[in-house]
Parts: sequence; structure tokens; C-alpha cells
Amino acid sequence: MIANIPYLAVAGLIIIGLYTILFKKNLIKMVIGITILESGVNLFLITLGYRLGSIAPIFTGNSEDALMSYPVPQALTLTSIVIGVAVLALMLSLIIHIYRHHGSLHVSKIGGDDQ
Amino acid sequence: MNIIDMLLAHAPALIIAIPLLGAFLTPLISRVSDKGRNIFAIIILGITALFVFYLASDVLANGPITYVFGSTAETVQSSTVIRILFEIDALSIFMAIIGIILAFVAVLYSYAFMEKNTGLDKYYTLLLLMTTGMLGMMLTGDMFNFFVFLEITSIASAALVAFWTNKSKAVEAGFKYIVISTVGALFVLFAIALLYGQYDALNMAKIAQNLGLSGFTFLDKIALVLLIAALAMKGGLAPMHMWLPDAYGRAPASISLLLVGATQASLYGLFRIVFTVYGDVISLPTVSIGWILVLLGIITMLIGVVMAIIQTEFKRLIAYSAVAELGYMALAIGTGLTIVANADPTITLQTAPFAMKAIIGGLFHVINDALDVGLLFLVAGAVYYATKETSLNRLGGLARNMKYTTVFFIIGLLAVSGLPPFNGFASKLLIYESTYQLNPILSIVAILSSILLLAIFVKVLHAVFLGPALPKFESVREVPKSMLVAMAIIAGIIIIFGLFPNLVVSNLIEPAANALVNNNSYLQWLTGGI
Amino acid sequence: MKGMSTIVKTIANISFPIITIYGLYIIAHGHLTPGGGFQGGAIVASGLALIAVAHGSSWIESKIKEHDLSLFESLGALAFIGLAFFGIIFGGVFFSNFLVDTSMLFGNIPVGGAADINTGGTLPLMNFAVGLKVIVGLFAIVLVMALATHKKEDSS
Amino acid sequence: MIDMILETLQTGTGFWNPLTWIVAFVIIFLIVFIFRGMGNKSYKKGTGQTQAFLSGNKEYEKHQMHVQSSNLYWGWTESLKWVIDMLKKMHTGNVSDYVLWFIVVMGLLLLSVGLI
Amino acid sequence: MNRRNMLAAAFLTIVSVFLLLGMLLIHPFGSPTSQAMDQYIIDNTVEETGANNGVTSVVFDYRGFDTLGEATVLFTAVASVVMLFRRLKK
Repeated sequence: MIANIPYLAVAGLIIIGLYTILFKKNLIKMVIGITILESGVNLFLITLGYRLGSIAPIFTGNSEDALMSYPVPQALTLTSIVIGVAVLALMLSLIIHIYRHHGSLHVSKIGGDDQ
Repeated sequence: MNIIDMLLAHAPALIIAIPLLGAFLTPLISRVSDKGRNIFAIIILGITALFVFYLASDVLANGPITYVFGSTAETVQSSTVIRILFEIDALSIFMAIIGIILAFVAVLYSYAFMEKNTGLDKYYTLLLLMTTGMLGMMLTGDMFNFFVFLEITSIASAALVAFWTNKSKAVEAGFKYIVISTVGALFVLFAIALLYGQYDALNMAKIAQNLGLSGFTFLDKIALVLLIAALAMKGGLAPMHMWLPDAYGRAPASISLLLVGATQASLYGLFRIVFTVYGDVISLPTVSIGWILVLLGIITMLIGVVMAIIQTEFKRLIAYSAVAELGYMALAIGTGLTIVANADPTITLQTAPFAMKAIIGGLFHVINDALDVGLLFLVAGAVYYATKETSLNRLGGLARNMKYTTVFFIIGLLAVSGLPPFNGFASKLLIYESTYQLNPILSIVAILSSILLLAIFVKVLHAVFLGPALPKFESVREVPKSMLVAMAIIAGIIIIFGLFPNLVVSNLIEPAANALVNNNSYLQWLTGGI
Repeated sequence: MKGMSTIVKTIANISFPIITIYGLYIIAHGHLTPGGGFQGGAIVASGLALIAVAHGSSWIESKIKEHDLSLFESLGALAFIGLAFFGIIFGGVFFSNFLVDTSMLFGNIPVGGAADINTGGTLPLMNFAVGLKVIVGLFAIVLVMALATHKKEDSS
Repeated sequence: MIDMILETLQTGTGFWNPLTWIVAFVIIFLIVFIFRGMGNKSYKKGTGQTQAFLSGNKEYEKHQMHVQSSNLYWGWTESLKWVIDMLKKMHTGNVSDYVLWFIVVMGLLLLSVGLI
Repeated sequence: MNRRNMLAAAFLTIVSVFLLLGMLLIHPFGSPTSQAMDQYIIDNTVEETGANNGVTSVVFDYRGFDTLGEATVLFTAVASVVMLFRRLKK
């Protein structure tokens, strides 16, 4: 139970992120929610690869038979973070455009065509 | 000759690498010449298409191909898979053919359609990147690689949806699309991480093997649900389809065409997950995943057609009918899955042959939907190009001035609403007959929504093309040749598929359906070596 | 956006070379120590962003155009995919690490945790390609968004 | 080769051959055309037969008589108004509602697949 | 609290419960159950890639294709942002 606290933090981050996306009305806050959600997923990936008492998988200055944490999740997280940056940049520039059109960041400004 | 052989041996990598290289080169070529850039994009996609067709002939003749990135040596140990690899079976290459046809037609259509816009260097770059992402999703055999390509597709298409930034609705549609895509993709990544944490593998075949060995844990169930929900949302199944009309309706027409391909790539991912990755354990849940897909399909069809009837915007209406068409695929594949993934050993594919027919119908409908809906989007784009008008209420009488476009619209109309002798009829007939044997109500709903689709598009035909000539459209002229050629390519394929359905079904669809159903053939290389 | 005060400008000017050298160090030692092309590229890009904030985006725009940035970004991406293509020619497969265990550049294999910079095969080269791409890419995003927002302020 | 191209598509319980269908279609079309030719003789252009009869009112200009798309199927949409209104209410166009639908579907799937 | 928010709260709760349940059932922190792929990489990274940094060797060698995709994502984002803020008139 106590050993699973990092995973519970992951779940907490994901839930907070979802809550922010679902309940906040400001577009910037929604984007913050998405990044929190993303942090949760990234934390989950990095947590999966940890072994108790292990060092980072780098051989410079370390002996070959040291216990090392898994390298793959770290690589995946790196990829995922860069993707997150890309998505964030695109979302923010779209928000700038929405603000130019409406002068507001309220989520109800982006209405549908079916109303 | 030697070089050509070498290139063909690397066809799986080159299908991704060539459009990617093209995308990186486009900004440089754009500095030299605008026209050169447009032709360059067409040539790049043409070369890619050649490789796809070569690979298709290879795969259909010799079975699945694996291509390991980064090493020629025996990187695939019997115990584990280290590197990323592409695994291309009949289903992947079938989807890739759809993707490359759509991309090629889109870039051809853009030549004249987008001519008067600025920022075209980025437009072509993103178009090539979107094609890359789409093809990568279809060919990859690695879960995380699938996620990366999913994100490339999402980002490129969201930016392209918002291409006309002076229209507030387009920007909003782009924002909605990127939010939905990101949330969906993050849940896909979360599910991949759940699977990785348990099996320490990212390769689809390896995960499938491990799942078969270890049974079906609670975490596997959560991962399955997350993958189904997220990919169904990206695939536009109701009630998570709402981003789709926004995005399709506001994007430039050539991008709407490509978005059809991107949506189907997500659906392909869903089918791949359900049939191949979870193939050995999909019969274990008490609630049949097949029935879940069937229900999603039925809801999607009904919502799609009912909402399409009341639309007043041309492309939005087509987008809603595209939603309805997506429902047919989910319905057909779900019908097949209820039999394939049956816990009862007396009900198998042999005792219930309609399941195979349902899957064949569903896959045939994937390509038919891409062509039919795509043609309609191109026609809508042509109407917009000629009249600068999107509202159906203000259009009318265009058949007098736009004869070819009208003919193409009629072909698309008949095909999309499943009238003989076009291709939509063949696939829908397969779907009606097979779903009838699962439950008659399903097939009644399917036929009903087909009828409604016909009604919707007859209305559009009347409102846009028929009727008296309106004075404000007197100066309207037929669209430029490159757009007509793009439409003619799709219309030609529709007619060929319509007249010779068996040719397509027996040579392309049946191998794909077999590849989908037998996940053993997908896993074969793991045990038997490459 | 106008630049900030002289104090900020001076300190930004002093710290910019340090940040850049640190980032380049991270890129160059990516195959030996924690870091790599993305991390180092992000560091250098943050230094550039610091300059952009201190001096104002219009000052930056008078020095370098976004157009040229995308040229460099394309070059970085082309170098990366080019290395992958060389894998086909020299290593027989896309993305093959064809330089490792040869007597050529970066061809050594490290022994027992020794920090030998001449190792890693194509990895350091890819780090440089990605580093260039990330520096230019992130800076282009920052610059374009800064210019877009301040043009809005001017017009309103 | 030509056999394979012209082969009939087996659809489980039925079959589908477009070429047979086209032959049948052409035959029926010819029959209909003959019938049409029979009635066509009594149709005379340029007489009162071709004019629209709008209960004595003046005839509109031709382009004013175009029936717009939202006027088509008026009765259908009117009778299904409650369904359409419900669906319209569902399509709010609000992006957090879109995510909400995703969460709803995911929750239902989790309950059905995960719990049972 | 309107109906929409109540629905959202209810389903967010359901999803949260399943997430927390899943996180409790996963292998304990710090002791992964399976090590098929990663142990191979740790054992062989120096010989196969010549790099001392295991993460870099995964990023650029074993999963180099992902990194190409990642670089492409960044390229896509830059192209998108530049395209969105382009001049609309020639």
C-alpha cells in the first residue's frame, strides 16, 4: 500500500487534470488542465521504470554491474514531453487567435453551429 | 537496377521517410519557386504511392512483412523485442492504400484550390506531415510508435483545420480538435504505459503474446477500455463524434478529404487493438466488446443521419453523413467481433459464416466511405471555390454552369447512399445481410439510415445543383482542371469498385479480413523468426 | 514589445553566452552524461528567449527573420533524417548505427565506464542535428508568438 | 482473368453482380422510355399546358421559385422536432462538454467491462 | 450545480475510482515484475551502440525511429505556429 504512493500521485494528477478540463471555464485553464493530465501520464511512465536502489542508466563513472533503472521509460517520457511542448505551442497559438476574434477566453464563446 | 532493388527492399521505411523528407524539403524549395513546390509535393506523394503499391503486391503475395529499424542483425530474440519494427500485413497495407490515394488526390486538388492563399509552404509541409503520420499509424507494429504518429497526425491536422485563421469558426474547430485529440492521445499513452508496466514490451505482437500467456488482469481491462474509448473518439463514433463536424466542416476541402483518412487510421488502430493485440483474450470479458462496438455503431448512424438532415452548411452536412458512415464500419466490425470473440466454443467462424462476411463488408465499407465521402467533400470544395458560398440556403441552380461537378456529385450521392450499381451498395449489402443474422433490428436500422442518407443528398442535389438559375451565380464557371482531375480520379475508382466489386473483395479485402481475424498470422514471426 | 531596462539587458547579455555554452555542452556530451539534443537545445533556446524578453521581440526581429529560422530548422531535420538514410547505404537498414565499432569518427566503444567522447557512433551526430533543430524550433515558436501578441497590442 | 473480374460477389445469403443489374436496368429503362414516348405526344409546348397555375396569382420570377434546402422535408423535421431538439441540445459546441462525453463513455465502458 | 456538472462529477468519480483501483493493483513501486526488454538494453547498450548513456542509446538507437517522429512533431508544431501567424494578404 505504502509502496504505491507514487502511483496514487499519478492517479491524483490525472484526476486533477480531468477535473480542470471538465469544470474550468477559461481556455487557458483548460490547457493547464491538459498539461497536468500529461504530467500525470509522464510521471506514470517514469515511475514504471524505477527499481529500488538503482542509479540512472549511465555508465560514465559507474561500474558495469550497478543496479540501473530502466532506460526505455525515460526515453518514452522524453518523447512524450517534447510532444507535449508541441501540442502546448499549438493550443496556445490557437487560443491567441480565439482571443483576437472574440476578445474573451470564456469557453462558452466557442459555440457550436447546431444551436 | 541494383539501386532499385535496394530501395524496394526498404520500401516499408521509405513509405514513411519519403513524405517526411519531402516535408522537410518543402520550406527550402518554397524559397525558389511556388509552382515548383506544388509539383514537388505531388511528385513526392506519387513516389510514395508507387512504393505503397509495390509493397501491397509483395504483402498480398507473400504474407506479412516485418521491417526492423536500426539493425540488420537478429534483433528479435525469441524472448523479447527490443527495437521498433513495422509489421505490415494485408490489413495495414489495405489501409495504407486508402491513405495514399486520399493524400495524392488531396495534394492534386490543392494545386488550384489553395492557389490564392498565403502560407502555402507551411500548408504543403503540414499536408505531407499529416500523410506521414497517417501512413505511420497504419504500418507500425509498435504501440508507442503508434502514439507518436497519432500525435503527428493530430497536430498537423488541427493546424490545417485552422488554416483560414480569419474565420473564427475555423480557429475554434482547430482548437476543439487539438484538445480532443490530445486528451484522447494521452489516454492512449496511459494505456500503453499500463501494458508496458506489466509486460515490459511495446511491440504489439509481443504484448499480444504476453496477454495470451498471462490471462486478463484488471489492468489489462482498464487499458483495453481506455484504448477503445480514446480511439473511438478519434475515430468519430457517437456520442464522441462532435468534434468531427466542426473539424470537417471548417477545414479546407482538401484537408477534409485527408481528415477522413486520419479518422479511419484511428478506427484501424481500434480494430487492431481489439482483434490483434487483445485477440487471445477478447472473449474473456462478460460484456461482449463486439456488442459495445455494435451499439456505438448504431448510435453513430442514427445521430449522424438525423443531424445531417437539419444542417444548412454544405460541408457540415457531409461531415454528419460521414459520421453515419463511420457507424456502418463499427457496426460491421462489431458484428464480426461478437462471433470471433465468443466464449461459447460451439459458435465459431465456421458455424457462423456471416461474421466473416460482416468483417469483409466493414472493411470494404472503409475504403468505400473514404472514396464516397471524400468525393462529396471535393465537390463541396469546388462549389465553394466557384461561388464563395457555403450555406445551402443561398445556393441553387449550379448544374447549368458546373456540369462536371454536378456529375461527380451525383456519382458521390448514389455511392454514399448505397444505391446500385455503385460501390457503396456492395459493401452495404454485405453489412445488411450479415447483421441481419446477428439481430434483424440492426440491419433495419442500417437500411433506414441508408434511406435517410439518400434523402439528405437528394435534398442537397436539389438545393445546390437543380432548380432555376439564380442571377447571382450567373458568372459562375466550372472549376480548374486540376480539381476536376482530382475528382475524376476518385469518381473513376468509385465506378470501377462499383462495377467489379468481386475483384476488389477477393484480391484486397478478403486477405485484409483474414489478417484481422487470425492474429496468429500477425504473431507468427515471433515464434518462427523473421 | 519594447525592451526592458539596461540592467536586465546587461545581465541577459552576460548570462546568454554562459547559458549557450552550457547547452552546447549538454548536447555534445549527450552520449556520455545525462542530457542530449533535446535537453541542450531547450537550454540554448531558453537563453535565446531570455534575450528576446530583455531586448524586446522587435529588436530580435530586426536581427533575424523567422524565415531564416525555418531554413535552419529544415536543415537540422534534414541532417537527422539524412543520418537515418545513410544507415540504409552503410548499415543496410534505416536508422542503422553504422559508425559504431569502426575506426571512424565516434567509432570507439567505451571500456569500463570511461568518459571517452569519441564513442557512440551516429548518436553524437544525431544529437547535434536534433540540437540545432530544437534550438531553432523552440526559438521560432517563442519569437513568432511574441511578435503576434505585440502586434495585437499595437493595433488596439 | 475475365472470369475473375465478372465473378459474382457472394454476400452470405445472397449475391450481387452489378453487370446483371445493369442489363436489367437498361431493359427496364427501355420499357419505361417506350411508355413515356406514348404519353409524350399529348404534351404541347408553348400552350397553357406548361404554365404554372397559382390560383390566379401572378407567376413569380423563375429564380424566386427555387425551393431552399431548409424548406425541404419541413414536415419530417417538424414531426421529429423532439428528437432533433434533444440532439441539438447535445451538440453544445463546448469543448469541455466534448471531453465530458468522452469521460461518460469511458466510465460506462469501465463499469461494464471492468466490473463485470 | 446544474445537471451537466452533476453528470460530470458522477462520471469523473467513476473514472477516478477505477484509476485509483488500477494504481493500487499495479506492481509495487520500485520492483517491476518483468524485465525482458530493459535488462537486455542495460546489458548490451555499450557494446551495441558505443554510448555510455543508456537513455541516449535508447532515444537515438534502439528507438531512434520514435525520435524521428518526435523531431517531426516539433517540426510540425513550429510549422503550425508559423502558419497560424502568417500574413493573410499577399
